[in-house]
Amino acid sequence: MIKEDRKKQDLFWYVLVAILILIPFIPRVAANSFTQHVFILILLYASMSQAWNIIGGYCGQVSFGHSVFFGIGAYGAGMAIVKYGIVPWPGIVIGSLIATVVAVAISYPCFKLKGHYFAIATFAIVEIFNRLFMVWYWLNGALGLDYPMLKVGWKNFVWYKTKIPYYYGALILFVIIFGIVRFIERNRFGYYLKAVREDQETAEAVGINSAFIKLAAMALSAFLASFCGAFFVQYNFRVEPPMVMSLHVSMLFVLVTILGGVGTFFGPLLGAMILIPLQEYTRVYWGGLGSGVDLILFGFLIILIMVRQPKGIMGLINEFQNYRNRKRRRIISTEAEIN
Amino acid sequence: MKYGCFVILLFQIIKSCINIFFSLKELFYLSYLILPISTVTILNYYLISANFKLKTEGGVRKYYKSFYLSLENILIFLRRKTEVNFCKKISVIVLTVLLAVTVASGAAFAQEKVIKIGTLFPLTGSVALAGTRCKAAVEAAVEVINNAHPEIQVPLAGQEGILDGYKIVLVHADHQGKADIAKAEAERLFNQEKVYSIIGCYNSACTAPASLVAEREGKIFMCGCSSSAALTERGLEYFFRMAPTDQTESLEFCEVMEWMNEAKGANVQTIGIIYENTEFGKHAADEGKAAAAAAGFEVVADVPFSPGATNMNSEVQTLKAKNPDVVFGACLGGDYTLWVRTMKQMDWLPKMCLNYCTGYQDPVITQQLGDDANYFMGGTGYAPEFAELMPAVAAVEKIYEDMVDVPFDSDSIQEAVAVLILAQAIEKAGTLDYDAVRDTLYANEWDSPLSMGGKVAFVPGGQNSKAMSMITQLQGGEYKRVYPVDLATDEVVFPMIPWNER
Amino acid sequence: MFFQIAIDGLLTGMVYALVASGLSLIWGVMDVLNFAHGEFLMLGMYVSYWLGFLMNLDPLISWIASGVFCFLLGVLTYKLIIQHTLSGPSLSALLATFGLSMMLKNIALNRFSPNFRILTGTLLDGKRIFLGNIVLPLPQLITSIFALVVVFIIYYIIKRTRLGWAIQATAMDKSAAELMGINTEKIFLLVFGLGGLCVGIAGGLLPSYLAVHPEVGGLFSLIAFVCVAMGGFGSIPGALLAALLIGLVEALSGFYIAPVFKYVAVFGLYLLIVMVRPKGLFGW
Amino acid sequence: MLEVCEVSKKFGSLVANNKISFNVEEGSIVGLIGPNGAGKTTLFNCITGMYRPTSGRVSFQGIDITNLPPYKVARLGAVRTFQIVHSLKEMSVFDNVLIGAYLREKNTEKARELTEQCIEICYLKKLRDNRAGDLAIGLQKRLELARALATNPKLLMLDECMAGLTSTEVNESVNLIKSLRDKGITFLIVEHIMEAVMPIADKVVVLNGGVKIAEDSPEAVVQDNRVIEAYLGQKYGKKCQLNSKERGK
Repeated sequence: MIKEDRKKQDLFWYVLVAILILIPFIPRVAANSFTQHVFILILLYASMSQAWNIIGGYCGQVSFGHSVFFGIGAYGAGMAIVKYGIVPWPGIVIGSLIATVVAVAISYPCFKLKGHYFAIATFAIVEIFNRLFMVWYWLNGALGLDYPMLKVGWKNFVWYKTKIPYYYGALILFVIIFGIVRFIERNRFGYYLKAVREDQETAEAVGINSAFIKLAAMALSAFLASFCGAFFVQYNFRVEPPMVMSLHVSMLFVLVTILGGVGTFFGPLLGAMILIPLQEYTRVYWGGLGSGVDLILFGFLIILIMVRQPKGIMGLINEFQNYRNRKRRRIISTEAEIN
Repeated sequence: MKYGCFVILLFQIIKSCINIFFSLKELFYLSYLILPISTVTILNYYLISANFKLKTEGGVRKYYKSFYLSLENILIFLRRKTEVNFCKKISVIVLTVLLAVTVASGAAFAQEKVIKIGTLFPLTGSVALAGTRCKAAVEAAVEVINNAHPEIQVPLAGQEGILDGYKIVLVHADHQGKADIAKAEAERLFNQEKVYSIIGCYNSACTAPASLVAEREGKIFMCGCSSSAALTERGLEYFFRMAPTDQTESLEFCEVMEWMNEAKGANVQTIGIIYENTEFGKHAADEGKAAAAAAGFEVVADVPFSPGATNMNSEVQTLKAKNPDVVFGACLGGDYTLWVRTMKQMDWLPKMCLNYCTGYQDPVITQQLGDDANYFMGGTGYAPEFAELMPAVAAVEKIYEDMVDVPFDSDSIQEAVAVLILAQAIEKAGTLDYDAVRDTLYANEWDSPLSMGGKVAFVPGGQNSKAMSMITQLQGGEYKRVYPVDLATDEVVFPMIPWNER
Repeated sequence: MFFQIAIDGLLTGMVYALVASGLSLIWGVMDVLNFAHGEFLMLGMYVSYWLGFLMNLDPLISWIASGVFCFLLGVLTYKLIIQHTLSGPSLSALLATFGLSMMLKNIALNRFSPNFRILTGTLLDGKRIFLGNIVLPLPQLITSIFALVVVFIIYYIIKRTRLGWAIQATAMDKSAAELMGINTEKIFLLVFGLGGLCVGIAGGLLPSYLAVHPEVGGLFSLIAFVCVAMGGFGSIPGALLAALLIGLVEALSGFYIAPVFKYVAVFGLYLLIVMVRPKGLFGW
Repeated sequence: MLEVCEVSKKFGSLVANNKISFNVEEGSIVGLIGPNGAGKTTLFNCITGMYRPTSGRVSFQGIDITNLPPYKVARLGAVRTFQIVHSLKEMSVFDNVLIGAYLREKNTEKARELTEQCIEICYLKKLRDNRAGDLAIGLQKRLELARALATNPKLLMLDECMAGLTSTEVNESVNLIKSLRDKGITFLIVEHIMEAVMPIADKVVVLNGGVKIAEDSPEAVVQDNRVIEAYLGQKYGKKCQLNSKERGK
């Protein structure tokens, strides 16, 4: 039965990816660069939130520090292009390795902390990094790194007139990160993550090295997050601390995941699908009025969703499935009665 | 009496609720139309978001038909179902999604003989104040251009519109002070809203990526008051900036110091710089340091602080300890008042205090700080006290004041200049062709009664070479011109009067 | 010089303490991160500002109004939002309060415009006390005294009254408290109200020396979070001590290291303390 | 198999365990009993590495495990359950057991097979897809047992796994333990309920006030005066004596 379920899920997954690949061929999307922009952001934030989900959702360590890794990845790409004038790829790789090392270094002591203490500690770490990067002269400090005009193409990962390659870039990122998480989820590591989230003592009692598992999850999560950061900066041609390394950025990832459903595979995608268009379109249609009507509405809708369905959208879907199952069971039982 | 305040407060709250509701009224009408359509097409969620063509009647009817069908289904579903609670929950989610869809599918109106111009300012976030003022300034300028105002002594004011009846329509956008949003909004304005040009972005950090978008599109980007000198050093072809840069201001500050030393025997030698640690503040401070080094002054204190500070005790203490003769300040809004008040608490003042284009020029600063605001100095592009120098401003200012209740300040007036110059260039070029307009912009020297000096001309890179600002000093709540000497009206008060003698 | 700076730091710390104690209360009892705390502060400041501006009430009086206002705000927040999110994972309350903070901030922006406003001509405006070389600014001093008094009253309520015991019981074990006949719903409501009250009083007093604008709450709430975590969740004396420490470190590091690094020092200190005592200074 | 050698644990000035020593032979069932606060669970935690003993030595199959962290102890094959149930609430019963199975089987498919077996053994088959947090307390205890079992342990340490169960459930558990012992698993059982331990235990260690007061076969322990006074109370002791006499007849 589980195998059948899995097959169904896999099929759904393949269909989803196929649809995503085909989306730019829909004329209306292809003609509208803002729609493309929204799509790219959805994929990017879904990927990023999924990366966060590894540690925050599956492993249950609510970290608000992921913008640090996001930012380091972004700075990796930015430094390679702006300071050294080379292609971004080595910068991305170095950036993500540094991000992983930083993640391990800062989370090793922090994992001693539980619950909210851990969350606040990661808050503090983001603020510290933000302020240090603001005055770090080598990284241009508060001035930020501005991209010069570059040759377009995959070599530089820069395009000016079109967004389709960015879309596919984001899609690759999305498929890789979601693929990794799917693989993890179904294997030993994923189960161990969940065990550590649910009860650390039990996990230890059945032979799980919970400290190692948490560190590994954090490292993986940071590694993937930094790639998203690099993509973000390649997309925006500019990197500065408030843009990539602030509490607001961290919050966004957490928000997307919570909204979709923490610790679920499709949660980040669903969350991004709701939150990003909401954010973008509210801004587009009411942002111009000034006076923050868009953000009032945005905030209100977030509250509304949370009040109505605290478990996120996946909670809603589960409820629906339960309802269907119950109905099915009812049908089966009535059939049995008849027979 | 004291209970009355509660009533007023309550009234305010209710009023605000109603206001918000009415600003959304349009949306509600729209959603009545599109909600049913979206219900059916929810699977095509993203297709709808891309400007679908519902304008043909047939399309609407088709959608309505399918809506009724689906409504029936829903009713049947509801009747069968016992779990209303679940329905409620799902309805909320669906509604939110629909809202997004609805918003996405709103159609823009089309009109003949219109030039769309986008504005891109920080309307929310920490510098929202400046952003809303800049937006209002642009609106005021457009009002002057679009309608006949023979009483206003500004080019294009007398006639209606430009190019024989073209009117300017503004499309406003908000970048919230974030560079990534600025870039996305600039792209949207050009590609979706099809604006002719963008005016913006106040924050230099946002102007940089947004103007790159314009450059790639080959469209004109008019920048009013972003002060980072680096913007015009990038060699962009379609980028124009009206305001003087930090660099100009810094050089002017040093000039003032030299003049004081020579003419007044002030003997000021050391400089302290206090600035918010953001793109803007850092730029200003860097230019300040460079100018000071060139002029042979010594920078003894370099004090960056985080904007939105809760207190500035240690910053002011640091300044006090180093005790520089002159302080260069780059603090915005609330930080500026906090800074001044903290200095008062600490009972310390430099001999002279020069401010960049910042909180110092905010027209409400004298209301907020009262006497404490006096004797500070700064570079000023415009202040109401300049009326005799710039007689044409008053009439435009009236339009502007109706919108935001304050007179122009040096920043916002530059945005108005940007629109006016662009309109003049289009008028003169006689075409909307970008290259022609750009060439015209570069080729001529423009009359601009709203700029100090009355002229605007561009050098390659887009900087307005005629941009200038004056050094003023707040005396008795008014901006008194003190430098350059030939335009000065008042003597500079030196050194600043200590707190306890005021 | 050193004493002057230290005293400035302590005075700032007192205000942090007042803001943090409300947060600590909510946190300790309900295990909810109230992201909108800074916005409560901001609205409290606006109430006080408008009373001062329109009715010429001094902040020394109008703190009562802003306290009551924020109390009601807290109660409403609980009733309309928090109550419903408690059934979900603990993060959903966080998300809801984040939405609330965004909403409140922008409602303020919408209604009051982004102007920064400051009260002039209040009773305490610009008054100072000189103790030898040391200058004590009166507005800050009075605010700090208020802060101390309020924190002690709250502490007293929690430690010495029946209501306080009920709150403590609810904090330790909700279901057990229910079995003991405590109406935990009511306690939660009250605690949220009290949290609002604390921050409202702080907000009422601050406009006498700090400019009010819609973004003013941001850094305060961040520091309040750190105070609370440093002191140990739910511990009012812990929050007080942590806030004083933070004020001190902020001022000293700002002067002796560099002003840009003052928050780095504050957050670094927090990390250090938490590494040594993972449950904060006074953690349960 | 397990040697506990002079283990002491102090919390500040409170001595929870004082120089306790005993051995667990391979293939036997050892009961660890004592009144409330006798230090049973503390000793248990010292053995499994949750606490570090203040002094003394614990070795398992000749390997010193005194200072090993719990997960390493578990990997050696000494697996414990908890007095207060620690099931992984949000996960299904199957997944709970699967976590245990992964200790020995890295391969998911094989681990699943092992899981199915363990579930079957512990009579949890019907509940395999239920959320663990929704189960009744007795079932959760059995689930803990199943999870520990899935790790393929050599020594299974059960901490009050029968407290709070109904008598039928206790019987089921007792039968389960017996059948597992026959498969070669050694047991160390901390227990309150005499009925459960006495009939199955090969040896009983009695603690009181942190000190070991007796170590012998159940029959002998029941007749030990110190034990009777400290723990069982006179009445029960007599009853037991009577019982054994009856059995003797």
